[in-house]
Amino acid sequence: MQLWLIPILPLAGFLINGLFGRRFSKAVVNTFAIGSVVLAFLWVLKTLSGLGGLPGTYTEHYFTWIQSGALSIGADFSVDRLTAVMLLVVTGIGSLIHIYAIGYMAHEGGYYRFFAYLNLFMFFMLTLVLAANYLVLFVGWEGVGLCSYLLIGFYFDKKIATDAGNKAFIVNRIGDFGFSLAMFLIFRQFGSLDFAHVFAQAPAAPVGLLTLIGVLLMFGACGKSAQIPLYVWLPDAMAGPTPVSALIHAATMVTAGVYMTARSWVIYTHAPIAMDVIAYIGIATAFVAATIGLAQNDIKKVFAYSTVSQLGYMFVGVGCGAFSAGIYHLMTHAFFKALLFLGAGAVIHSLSGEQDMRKMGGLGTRIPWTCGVMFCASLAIAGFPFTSGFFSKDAILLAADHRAPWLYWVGVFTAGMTAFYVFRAFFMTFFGRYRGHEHHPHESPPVMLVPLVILAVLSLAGGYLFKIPDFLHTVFPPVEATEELGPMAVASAAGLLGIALAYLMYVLKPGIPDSIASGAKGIYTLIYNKYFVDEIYDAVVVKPLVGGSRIILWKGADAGLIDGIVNGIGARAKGVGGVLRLAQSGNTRSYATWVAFGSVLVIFFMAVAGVLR
Amino acid sequence: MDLIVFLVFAVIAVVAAINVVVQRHPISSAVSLIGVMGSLAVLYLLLGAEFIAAAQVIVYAGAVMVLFVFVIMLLNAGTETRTGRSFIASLLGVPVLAALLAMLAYFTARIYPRGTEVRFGGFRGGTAEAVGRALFTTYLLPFEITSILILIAIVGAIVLARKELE
Amino acid sequence: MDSFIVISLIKIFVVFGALMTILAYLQWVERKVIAHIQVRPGPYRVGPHGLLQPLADVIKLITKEDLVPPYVNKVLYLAAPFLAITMALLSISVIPFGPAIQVGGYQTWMQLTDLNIGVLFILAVSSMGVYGIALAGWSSNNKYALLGGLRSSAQMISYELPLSLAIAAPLLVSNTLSLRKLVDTQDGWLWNWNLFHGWQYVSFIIFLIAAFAETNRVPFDLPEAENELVAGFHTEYSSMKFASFFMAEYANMITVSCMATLLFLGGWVAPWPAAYGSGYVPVAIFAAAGVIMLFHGLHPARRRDRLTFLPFGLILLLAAAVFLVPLTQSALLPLFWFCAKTGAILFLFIWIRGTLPRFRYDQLMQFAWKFLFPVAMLNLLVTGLVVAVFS
Amino acid sequence: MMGQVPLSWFLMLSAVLFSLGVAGFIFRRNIITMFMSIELILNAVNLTFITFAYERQQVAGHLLAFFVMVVAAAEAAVGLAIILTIFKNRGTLNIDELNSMKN
Repeated sequence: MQLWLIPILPLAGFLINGLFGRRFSKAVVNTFAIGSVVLAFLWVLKTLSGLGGLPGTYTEHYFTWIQSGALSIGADFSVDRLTAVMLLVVTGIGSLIHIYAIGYMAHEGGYYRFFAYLNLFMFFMLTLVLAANYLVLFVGWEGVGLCSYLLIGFYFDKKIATDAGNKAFIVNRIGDFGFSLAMFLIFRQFGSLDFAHVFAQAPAAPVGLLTLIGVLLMFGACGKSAQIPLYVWLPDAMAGPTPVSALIHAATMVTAGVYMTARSWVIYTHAPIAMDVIAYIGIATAFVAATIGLAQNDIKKVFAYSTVSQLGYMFVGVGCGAFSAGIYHLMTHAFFKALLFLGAGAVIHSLSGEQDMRKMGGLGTRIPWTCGVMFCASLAIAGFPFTSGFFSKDAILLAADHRAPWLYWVGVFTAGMTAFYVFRAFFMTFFGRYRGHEHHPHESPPVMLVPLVILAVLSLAGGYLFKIPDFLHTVFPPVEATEELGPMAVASAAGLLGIALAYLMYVLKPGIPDSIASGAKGIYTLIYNKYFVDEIYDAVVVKPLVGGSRIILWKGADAGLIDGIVNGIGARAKGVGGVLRLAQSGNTRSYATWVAFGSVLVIFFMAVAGVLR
Repeated sequence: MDLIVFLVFAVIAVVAAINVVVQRHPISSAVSLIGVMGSLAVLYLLLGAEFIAAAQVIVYAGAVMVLFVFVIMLLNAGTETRTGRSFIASLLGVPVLAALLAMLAYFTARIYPRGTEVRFGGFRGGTAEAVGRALFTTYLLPFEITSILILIAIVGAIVLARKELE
Repeated sequence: MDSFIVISLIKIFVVFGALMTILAYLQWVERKVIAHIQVRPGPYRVGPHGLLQPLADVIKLITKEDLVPPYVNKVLYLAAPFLAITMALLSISVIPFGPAIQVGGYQTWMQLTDLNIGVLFILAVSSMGVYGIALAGWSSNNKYALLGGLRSSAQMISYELPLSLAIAAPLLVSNTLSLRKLVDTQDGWLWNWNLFHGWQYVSFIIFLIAAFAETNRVPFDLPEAENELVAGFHTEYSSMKFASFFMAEYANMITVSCMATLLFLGGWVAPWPAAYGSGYVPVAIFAAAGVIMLFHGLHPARRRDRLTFLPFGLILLLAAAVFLVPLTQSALLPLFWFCAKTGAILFLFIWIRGTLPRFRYDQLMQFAWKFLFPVAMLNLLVTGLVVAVFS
Repeated sequence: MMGQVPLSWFLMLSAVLFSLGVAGFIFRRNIITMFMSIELILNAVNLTFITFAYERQQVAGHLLAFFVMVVAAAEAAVGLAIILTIFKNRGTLNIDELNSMKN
């Protein structure tokens, strides 16, 4: 079925734009960049329709990539229903965001560079999704990390952007360290990295080892999917262009951790402790991020913490054994969070770069289309009944309820907070009085609005249109939780309550927030400053590391030991060379004499050794 | 008859070779070397290598040595001057050479006792046809590679010896 | 075994004697022909029509003082002419003049020795001929001689390449390196000759041009360009040593003419088979020449020639009669055709000397490397291809 | 008549020529002469090849000698060009004075 065409198309776009884009006009860059991604999307559709119902796994082997001893890694791609969902989400939403970016990036420098990176990201993301073994997946994993770094630091003349890029890259390395260890363990235990092989043998493996593997894999997923304790990079990543935030840091890349965890479900189902850890980390992340989100004023920061929080939900779903619910939420989240970011981007675009919500307000009448789609997205994330978020979030909460009631209640509370802070942002942006300085907020061009509208439709109806748990029943074990009306109603009610509270505080009585902030100053400062996590990390991890490196590694090991060894070797070599130098007389006849002498010796030793009979 | 031919030309070869080494003037050495090559060609004929004998004269004596003579004439190289710079060569040279010759002679005599004898016509596989056939079948690849070698040598020689264009 | 040696010795003496005579008289012929081209009589005083002129020259050269100039490298100065004449004469030894003949019960070839690699031998020996000239030029310790020697050796090396390539083409057609078998493959009619049969016109022309250069003949006689280099490499030579170089040049001319005959013109083979009367051609020619001689000798207006023309007319008639004797026919007929063809080419040499001016040196080298060599290469390639396709 | 030649004599001759070549290379100071000594060495080796070809009754030895000749020709062309260049730049052919690699 030529699966390889799917990632290769964006790669071709990357190569063409990256190598020659400097000389292309924007129209040509657009043609290659968007064309390649849309073609990839169409090719996905054709492939999936060609594969029919996809009851099992369809694998393609291209060549043996690494052959070393017992290690044999093939460049293999495979497709099952899970992959199909991911492929559609990545290429579909990717296409929409690419189209959107035409409008958004129209006035930015480095136009071709942006699209080249974006295409490269698509290539790696599709490789990650299509991979049939952990190593190919890891290639995509690292590749999307690289693209994330490049795109966060896209405005490389801003220090904050490059710092954010570095932070994302370094924090991800920590997670990748766990992933690598997990891969080593997998290879050691199973002798292979192929999914099929590993999962077939996993049930027979010792539980302790599986737990270790699971936790290490989860550690990698925490890095990529911004979970506690490695979530700190994602809010900073908002320094990149907004389409990047939407595509990479909301819809696709950050969900790679969830995807990978779901992909390894066999390992997790045999390692219950690891699953618990995932669930606990997920719920903690969801809760903490939601609280931070309550007090942020930067519109993109709000959605960034919201993303972290929603990813935490997905982890809860996966950790509770409801893998399909996690993927379900992954998809709906891709719809509405992409829409939220793109809408925020449209707002920022219309205000010529203003991101502070305190300088917005009253935009509902000036940019009605943007307002409308943002409303749809906010409803979806708040879990308003029968929007997409409602279905997926309820599926997760039901699984959590089945697992442990306290998980469910924390989840519900977080859902309420989510609804609150999303609508807080919505109301602060679109209601009330305009507080900004830009005189003519303008509606976005159609090229930006059309993707927004499509995503709005998906946000509202996506959960109903694509019943992921039903579709994935061949992949994952059945979820024991049944649909219960009670918990569903409670969760919906929490969402509605949050919305109402936000309406009360930010539309009806705008004075309340300030009084709360001054009333509970301690808590407010705490969450406004994100629990001082960055500062704690800096004090606990970064400073000692830098200091230790300076004293021990640099002064001690490098200057003392390594330089000493190197200089010592140099001095020895010089000494030996001084002796040997005598032989290098520069006189050809002397050399010839030595050669003749040497050949005499060779003959002599040959005779002694008996070679000459 | 064969013995006489061998002795005559072997003696010529050795005397000429000694002359190559002891003559002070390069052109005398060159002429002596031509003598060595010519007598070796006759010995090749004796060993049944008629093609190689012809090639020896054409290539070695007729082309390579002409180049040598040419360069000697071009540079107008005079008799060499004595400059005893190589302590090693004067110290080790004679003993090493004596040892080399002694060892070669000793092992030749030990490995090849007087059993095999050479007589003219004892080997008929050295005709131009036989050599050509082997050259263009079994040894085609090395043969073709030598053509590349020669091409490189031509280019190298031209580049080295051309007048500076700048 | 003994008879082989005896016969070989006899053959060596015969060939050497004949060759020396021919060398001497070739020079006479050359002077005469050029004189007639330039509308003057040429040597006329020594003997009838200057026929004894070569003898006089030889006597003069032998009796001349053999001068060795000072400051020359004695050994090489003396060795150079010897080397030149030796190499020139050596190549004659493998050239066959005719087929096998019966002499008193012994069958032998009209050839000193046959080698499987005859052609290669000639190439090898002719390549050694360079040394005679180069060493002569160098050892003379004279700048004109040195320049002449350098020019000559460079010229010979350069033209040896197209020469060898031009020789290789007919060899491909005939599929042998033995000169005798080469002739055998061209037996029969005129169109069996390699020149016509193998379409070797290009090779033939290249061979002739390169042969002129190899023998340092006009228009390639740069080493002896009088107005630039006095007399080139043999400026310092006199007496018999000078004669050696002179003889070497003519011997080389004869060698290349023989080569051309053998390679392209069918050697000793008659243009058409004896069955169609080719055997009577020499008879007719000699008889006609004799009759004309007699006619002029009896002419009252040419009383001075009566003494020479009448005897020579009779000798020619006798020769015509000898060609009619069946016993000698078998030996003489091939020899006649061989000499006729070789003589024609030698005449071409002389003719061109009397006609063409001399090349400039850079033109000479450019012509060799930039035109003649590629053409010869291409010619060999095409010939090889044709032979490979049609055999 | 004792008409045949022992095979080893050829090899002995080769050894003698080889040693003479080495001697020339070591004791002569003129680059051209040294180069000619190398040619002498190659010739000596060629003689052994031809001799062994006779002993084994195989044509391979001849081919080896042939290739040696080809290499020698190429080597002579390049080597003499180098010598010309050296002479042009340094004005000497004495190997003892060509020691700029020292120091």
